[in-house]
Amino acid sequence: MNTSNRRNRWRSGLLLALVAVTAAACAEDKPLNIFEPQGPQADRIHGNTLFILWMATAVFVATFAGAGYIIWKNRVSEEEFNDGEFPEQVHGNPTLEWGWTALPGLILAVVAVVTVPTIFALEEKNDADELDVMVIGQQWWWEYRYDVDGDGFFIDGNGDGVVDELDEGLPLEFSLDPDDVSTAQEMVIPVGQQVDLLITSRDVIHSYWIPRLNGKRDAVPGRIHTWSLEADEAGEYTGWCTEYCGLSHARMRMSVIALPQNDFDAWLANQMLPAAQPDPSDELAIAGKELFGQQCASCHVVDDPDFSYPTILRDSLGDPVLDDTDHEIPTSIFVSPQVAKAAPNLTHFASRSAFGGAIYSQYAELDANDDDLNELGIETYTDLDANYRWNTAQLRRWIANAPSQKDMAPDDRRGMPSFALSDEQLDQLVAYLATLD
Amino acid sequence: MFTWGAKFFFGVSAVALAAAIAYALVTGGSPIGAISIGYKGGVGDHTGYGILLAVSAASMLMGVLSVVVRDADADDLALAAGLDTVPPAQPPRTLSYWGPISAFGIGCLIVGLAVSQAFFILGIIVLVVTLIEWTVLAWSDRATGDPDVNAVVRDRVLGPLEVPMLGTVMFGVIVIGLSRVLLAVSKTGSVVVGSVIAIVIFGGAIAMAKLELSRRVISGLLVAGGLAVLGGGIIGAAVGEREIEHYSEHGSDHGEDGEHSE
Amino acid sequence: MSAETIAADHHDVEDHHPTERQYWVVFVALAIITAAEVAWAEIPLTDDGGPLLVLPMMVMMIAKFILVAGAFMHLYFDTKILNGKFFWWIFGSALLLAVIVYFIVFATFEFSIF
Amino acid sequence: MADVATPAVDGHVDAHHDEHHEGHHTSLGISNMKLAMWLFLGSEVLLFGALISSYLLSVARFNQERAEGNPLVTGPGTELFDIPFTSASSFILLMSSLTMVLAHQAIHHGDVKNSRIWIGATAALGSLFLAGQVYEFTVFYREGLGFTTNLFGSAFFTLTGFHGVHVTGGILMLTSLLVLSFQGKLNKDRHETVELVGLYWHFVDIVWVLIFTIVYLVV
Amino acid sequence: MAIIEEPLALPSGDRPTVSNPLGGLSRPRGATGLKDWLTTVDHKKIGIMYGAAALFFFVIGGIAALGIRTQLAAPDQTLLSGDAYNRVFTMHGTVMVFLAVMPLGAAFANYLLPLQIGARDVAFPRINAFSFWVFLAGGILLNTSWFIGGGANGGWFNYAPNNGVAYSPSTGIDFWNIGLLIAGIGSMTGAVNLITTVLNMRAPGMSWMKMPVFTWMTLVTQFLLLFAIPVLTVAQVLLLLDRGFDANFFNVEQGADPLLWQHLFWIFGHPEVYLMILPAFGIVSETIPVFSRKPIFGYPFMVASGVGIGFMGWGVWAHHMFVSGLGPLSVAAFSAVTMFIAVPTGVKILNWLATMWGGKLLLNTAMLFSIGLVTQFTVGGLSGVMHSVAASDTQQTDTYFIVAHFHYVLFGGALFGFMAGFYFWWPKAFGYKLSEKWGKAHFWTMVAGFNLTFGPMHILGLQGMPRRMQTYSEVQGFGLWNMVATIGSFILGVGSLLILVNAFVSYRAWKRAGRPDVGPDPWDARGIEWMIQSPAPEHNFDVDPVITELDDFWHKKYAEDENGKLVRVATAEELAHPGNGEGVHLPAPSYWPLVLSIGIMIIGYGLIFSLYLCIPGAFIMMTALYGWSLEPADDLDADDHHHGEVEVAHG
Ligand code: HEA
Ligand code: HEA
Ligand code: HEC
Ligand code: CUA
Ligand SMILES: [Cu+2]
Repeated sequence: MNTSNRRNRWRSGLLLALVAVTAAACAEDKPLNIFEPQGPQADRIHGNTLFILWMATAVFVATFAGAGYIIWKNRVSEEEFNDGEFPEQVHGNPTLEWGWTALPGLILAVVAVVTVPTIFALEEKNDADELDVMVIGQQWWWEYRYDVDGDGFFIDGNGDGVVDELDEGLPLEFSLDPDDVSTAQEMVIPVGQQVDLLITSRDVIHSYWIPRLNGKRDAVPGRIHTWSLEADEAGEYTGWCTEYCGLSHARMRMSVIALPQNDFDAWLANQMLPAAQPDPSDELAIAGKELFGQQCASCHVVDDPDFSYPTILRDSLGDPVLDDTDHEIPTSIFVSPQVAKAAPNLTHFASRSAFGGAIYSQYAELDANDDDLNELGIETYTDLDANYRWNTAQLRRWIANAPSQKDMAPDDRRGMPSFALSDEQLDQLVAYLATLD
Repeated sequence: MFTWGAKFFFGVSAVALAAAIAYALVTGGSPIGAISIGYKGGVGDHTGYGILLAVSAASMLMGVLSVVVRDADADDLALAAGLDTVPPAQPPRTLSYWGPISAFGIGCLIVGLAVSQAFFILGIIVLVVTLIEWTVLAWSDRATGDPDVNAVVRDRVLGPLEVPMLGTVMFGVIVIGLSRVLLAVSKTGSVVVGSVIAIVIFGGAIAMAKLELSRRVISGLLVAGGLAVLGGGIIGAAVGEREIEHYSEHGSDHGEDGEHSE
Repeated sequence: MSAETIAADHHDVEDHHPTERQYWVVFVALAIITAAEVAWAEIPLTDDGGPLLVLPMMVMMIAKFILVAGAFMHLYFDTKILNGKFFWWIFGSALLLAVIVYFIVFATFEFSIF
Repeated sequence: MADVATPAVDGHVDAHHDEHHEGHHTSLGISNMKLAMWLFLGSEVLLFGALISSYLLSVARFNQERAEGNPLVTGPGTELFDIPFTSASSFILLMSSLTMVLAHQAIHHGDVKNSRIWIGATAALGSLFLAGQVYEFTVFYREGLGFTTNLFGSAFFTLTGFHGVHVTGGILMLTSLLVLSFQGKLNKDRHETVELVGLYWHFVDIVWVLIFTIVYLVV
Repeated sequence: MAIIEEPLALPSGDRPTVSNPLGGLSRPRGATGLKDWLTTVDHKKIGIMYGAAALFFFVIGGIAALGIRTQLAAPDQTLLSGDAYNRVFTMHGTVMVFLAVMPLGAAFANYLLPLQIGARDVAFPRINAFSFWVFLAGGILLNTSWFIGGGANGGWFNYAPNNGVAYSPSTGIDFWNIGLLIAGIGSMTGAVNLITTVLNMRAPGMSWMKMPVFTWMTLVTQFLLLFAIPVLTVAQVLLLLDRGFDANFFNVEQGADPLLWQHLFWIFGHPEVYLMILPAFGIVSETIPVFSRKPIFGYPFMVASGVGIGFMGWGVWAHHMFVSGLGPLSVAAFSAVTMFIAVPTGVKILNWLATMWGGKLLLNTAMLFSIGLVTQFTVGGLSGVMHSVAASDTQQTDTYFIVAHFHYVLFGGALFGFMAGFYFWWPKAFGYKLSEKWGKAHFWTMVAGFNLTFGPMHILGLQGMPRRMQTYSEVQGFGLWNMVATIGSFILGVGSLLILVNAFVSYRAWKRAGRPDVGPDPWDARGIEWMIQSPAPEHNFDVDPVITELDDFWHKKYAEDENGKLVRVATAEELAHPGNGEGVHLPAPSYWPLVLSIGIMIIGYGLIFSLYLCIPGAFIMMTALYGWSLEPADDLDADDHHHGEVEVAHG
């Protein structure tokens, strides 16, 4: 099948890229270290940081040396202190004092002059034809949307006949384009290209941070913030959500995978395909699909004609409609699974390397928190699949009882509930999920 | 130590609490709600429940007060005063009209049970007020042998309660009364009525200040004003609010249903 | 307090409040400005907001503010210079602070009342 | 609430104090109470500043959201305002400021009787203003604007409600003054007590000057 | 209670015989023991209660901190669940900031201000008591959430919309909100009170530029409070309305902008951090000159820089929002303004160093802690300047680099300063000195523990460790320094306890020795608070001191001889007031502040659990208010001799 060829192609590309990075950064063991920038934005910041760090160090050394000297030189014993002799009673020295008012002022003026351009530089947008990715935070995972059909991330949500800024201001469930590619946990970008992000959130404030590529930018519900990333080299770059976002804030992580352009294109092409169908001979997976349709498809979207997702909210003209039955829903939960609020889109679940807020690797024995795909000393993807593919045990634990794997509040509609599934059913579901690449 | 007064108050407090819980249950609250002051679960009719609770709390407070004060215990008083004896308490000089008032309160209560909740609540309020006033009065009448001192003592205990309560009631009556009038008349009418009342107050004040009116005239005017507010309020409430058109979303250009705003 | 501190002198220096007439004048001025405000807001010229509506309104509002604070709250008529000035200082700094701070907030929201 | 009541509370206390200790020595030559009142008002400036700002931002967002056609945003907005009525009630509050100064003027000149009249008039006008607010709230509610209806509802009722609570506090102080006066405790020597309540009252009036212009007329 | 307004005049003509028909309800007077503490209006006792409450809360916050550190000692620990961890760090931050450091500032302010300016008490003694009680009520309310609300879980700055019911359904946030609202009432009334006191009650001759630096810094602090608290109050009221009454202020679906909360919080929050540090700056400005035997270097600059910090502190709040999406223009502006706050702060640091320059330094505990502040704060200040560089801050914010910064300024700055203050003024308050031996042990364990705890956090931050993380994995490589920090925190915990040990040990030694008098001026100090007996008598100064100089007491003790050499002209004992309070009329104690606070606290619980509870709360509150207003500030019944004026000339 040609689709599977395409899939193979991007995956081998990923692997090649990973190997390359492994060679480049072998000694790294601090994946989030801010002193190892790997993109131009991070580089800029790095320069800025070093500059101020040295300044601060200089002031630190000077102050401490001065203080140490003064104390060492002037300290006296108790008897001496009380001997009735007094040091010269200096009340001040305005010249000196103006001096040390002005000097730090000058130093800081220099710092400001260096900093301000950097601040603006970080906000520069890419060229119109380059990739934009929409980043949506929610408790406690990240969704990424790729505008593959080139009509923008939004549709005419307010029904006024045009797609404009007004639609962008609407709550996401009314205006996100359901035809875009939606993926989760890891963002895939092309190498060497500035990717602009549109960052927002569906619930509380989160913050998107890939330390090696750029600083943070908050994901604030109701606002769309722009930010950008660029990776100099292919590879995996991990990050953490850095704005406290409630219960599982500590387990809301993410990564960026930078691929060479060709592989990226292949990856994207794959993502645009509908979900793969399980092989007719694979009974386990077929049973799993059925079960998925019953238990899981109410929250998780898998782009497969066998599952039907109601496109509520829209009448024949595409106008949003709130009828009597659904007008109570909007207050705090998702309205339409296509613009997923409830759960990650699983259409291409098996093509990702991490799940559950990127805290679990899909590969056995690997750690999703590390950029350890980079360190994997394996040559071919068959190797990877054969030796590491499917962290089945973890996935089973997750499906059986996600809240035991990660703090969640499914009762408050935040997170995935636990299910009473038999071992057999778990096998079926895992088998089905494995087909979704 | 625990005198009859204190016991009485604690009793009232307990009874009121029980009544509150019973009332809550009867009016459809849940047992937990009734016990936990509505923390979890409902309490049925809020107003009645709240009032009974307040009665309970108030009596509890009074009970504690009278324990601390050791009301009318001649020995304790002597001790406190450092005397061998205190003048014997004398029969109260003041005429107490709290008896009839409490009768009125009970009447309201009974009528209220049969007829309407408003009367019931009124009855309870009257009874609570009576309870507090009467007992403090009774206690203060025996506080010392000097009736004038006793009167002062009474005022000092009840002042902090009476002044704010009376103030609030008066103020509430005025504000609610006036607003009923404004609501009863038309939209333009409300502007006119409001302005007229303002000018009357303002002009009246000027008149009173500048024209050397006699005390009597002034109090007459004030009483008339008060009655006017009260009467206006009652009439206004009886007439009811004018028709006020409910906002509808028709003005905006999408046709969704705007009626369901909470 | 100790004997030396009891100088009950400040009563005679204090408070040369304005006359009743002056209060009335201020009141009438306030009335006129209020009327002018309402009028300005209601005329068709200012229907769609903008600086034409807002600026004059702000001027009139500030005028009222100053009149009430200055005359009724005795900030200007107080002959006791220190007194009035001092209170202006407290109140004014609070005001300045509030205005600046909240304007900056608006600025960061790219907010405009026009 | 404590904020509201303290000035009256200590206004009385301090006056009492003065009586027995003649002029307190103060470094600035101004009374502690007056200074404290001004400080309190300074703090209130920031309070109302924050409230008015929150209101403005909320209304701006509300209007924008309506313009966007957010179907979740329902209910009326600033078009509800009834300018003629609010003008009248603003004017009532202005009048009450005048009666307030006149009350102080009277007590300052030792005219106890007139001071009572003016204090009473101030309280009455204040009550009328509040009645107007109750009226306005009721009308808005009937028209479909509840506290929870939308952002505008929450912001509007909160801002004007806060102001209303301040007016209520002022009326309570004025009533306390009346009680004091009838007890014979409010005389020329204690004119400052009246002045303090007056300061508070005028401040509340000033806040309304701002609210009226900004909230009702401009935005 | 205290319903007696004047001596009862009996119409029957007799002198009032039954002095007290109101029994236990009459005004407290001359009370001792618990009742005394509950009803006192003495600024010194209130100051001590502030201090004790603050230390108590500090231990609570500290235990929470140890919980955090234990959880983070190694990767993948499970001592605290995610939920528990969130509550613990939130309560830690909140308790430390609002209930430990701020009240410590209030403690010193209360105790010292009247003494330093030569006043009898603060301007409104009962309001002062009320400020304390209402603060305590708020603190207790907040801390009961450990037991009945599970603890607040929104982080100490409690961002919207995570603080809404939809995302934080438990009552923890309500406790946070209402507890701090209530405590805020205390801060506000306290600020009005203390500012009035400083502005208006200075002793004759104490002009602006003769005020001690501590007084100045407290004045600035109180102004910051006065203007900052209402902003927080508004934010909290909006939150209260959102959570309790379904308002929409932070309801994003209705179009609300969550950044409104951030602005309101940080407009308060940044002045807040300065008002935590300025009292400590004031304290070391008092100690360093004493133990250097030199006057403070550049007094006018010290004062002006403090005032400057106070002003500039209002223009920088958005530096906490550099990554919130304000837009580059705002970020650049705030970044620049923030940097320049280093200028006035630097002036202070350098002036302290200049004070020590050429002096005679006695390195006793108070001085060591002061030097501790100067150095450790500088570290924190410099990392602060690094944050202010906004571009760089996008990598630092919400990492342990920030955690390191603020613990250096808060613990290394504010707390070290307060410790210096404890050692310095302890004899004035309690009549005996704290042991130097234990003191040095205290200081050194604290310095070691402190740097071991928070120093590594700089590294962790730069290695990318985000804050507010319940756990981390092996592979991130944070293990080593976290372990170091955890070990450090236990040393620091032991160190923090040593002050209590010291107080206890020193007290016992003093008692054994028969309570010897330390004398009015055990340090040969400079301020007029050393002119009265130790512990300070209830009425402070026998007569109002007359001030002629900055450091007036010092100048009364020492004068220059013809060669310009300092010689002693009088001993402290000669100058000291004998502590004779005969005829001094003091404000009488009162129940009402306490009752009022209890009423407010009940209303607070009512807002959290059930509005019905507000009814009795409001009832108690109203009663207290009117009881208060009917009660004169002075109890004339108790005052037999207030007409006799004292005529004691200066010794
Ligand atoms: C006592 C409290 C206190 C103090 C005094 C300070 C002082 C300063 N703070 Fe700090 N700060 C906090 C408490 C404090 N801070 C807290 C609690 C937080 C975190 C809140 C949270 O997120 O939970 C915080 C966070 C914080 C941030 C936000 C970081 C982020 O979250 O991204 C920033 C950013 O600019 C900052 C900056 C500064 C600066 C520039 C100073 C300056 O005032 C420092 C000035 C001092 C010096 C610079 C040292 C001495 C100077 C010299 C020796 C002169 C020469 C110096 C130079 C030429 C540089 N602080
Ligand atoms: C003035 C304020 C103050 C003070 C003094 C401290 C003191 C300490 N703080 Fe903290 N801290 C904050 C203010 C403060 N903190 C704030 C505002 C936050 C941010 C919260 C948020 O993000 O919302 C924070 C957050 C914070 C974190 C980050 C949590 C996170 O982001 O996940 C950590 C982690 O290590 C920490 C540690 C400590 C430690 C170890 C101490 C130690 O110094 C404590 C030492 C004291 C004691 C230990 C108590 C004394 C003794 C005993 C209790 C007896 C028992 C002890 C033994 C037997 C050893 N604090
Ligand atoms: C009530 C909604 C809901 C239901 C029903 C549900 N899930 Fe989930 N699921 C979620 C949410 C929310 C997440 C994201 C949790 C997180 O990472 O914080 C998730 C995550 C997952 C993930 C990890 C995806 C990723 O990319 O991180 C898998 C796999 C998954 N679910 C499988 C299933 C299966 C299989 C079922 C049915 C048995 C199921 N889910 C039913 C809500 C649901
Ligand atoms: Cu999402 Cu933290
Ligand atoms: Cu700050």
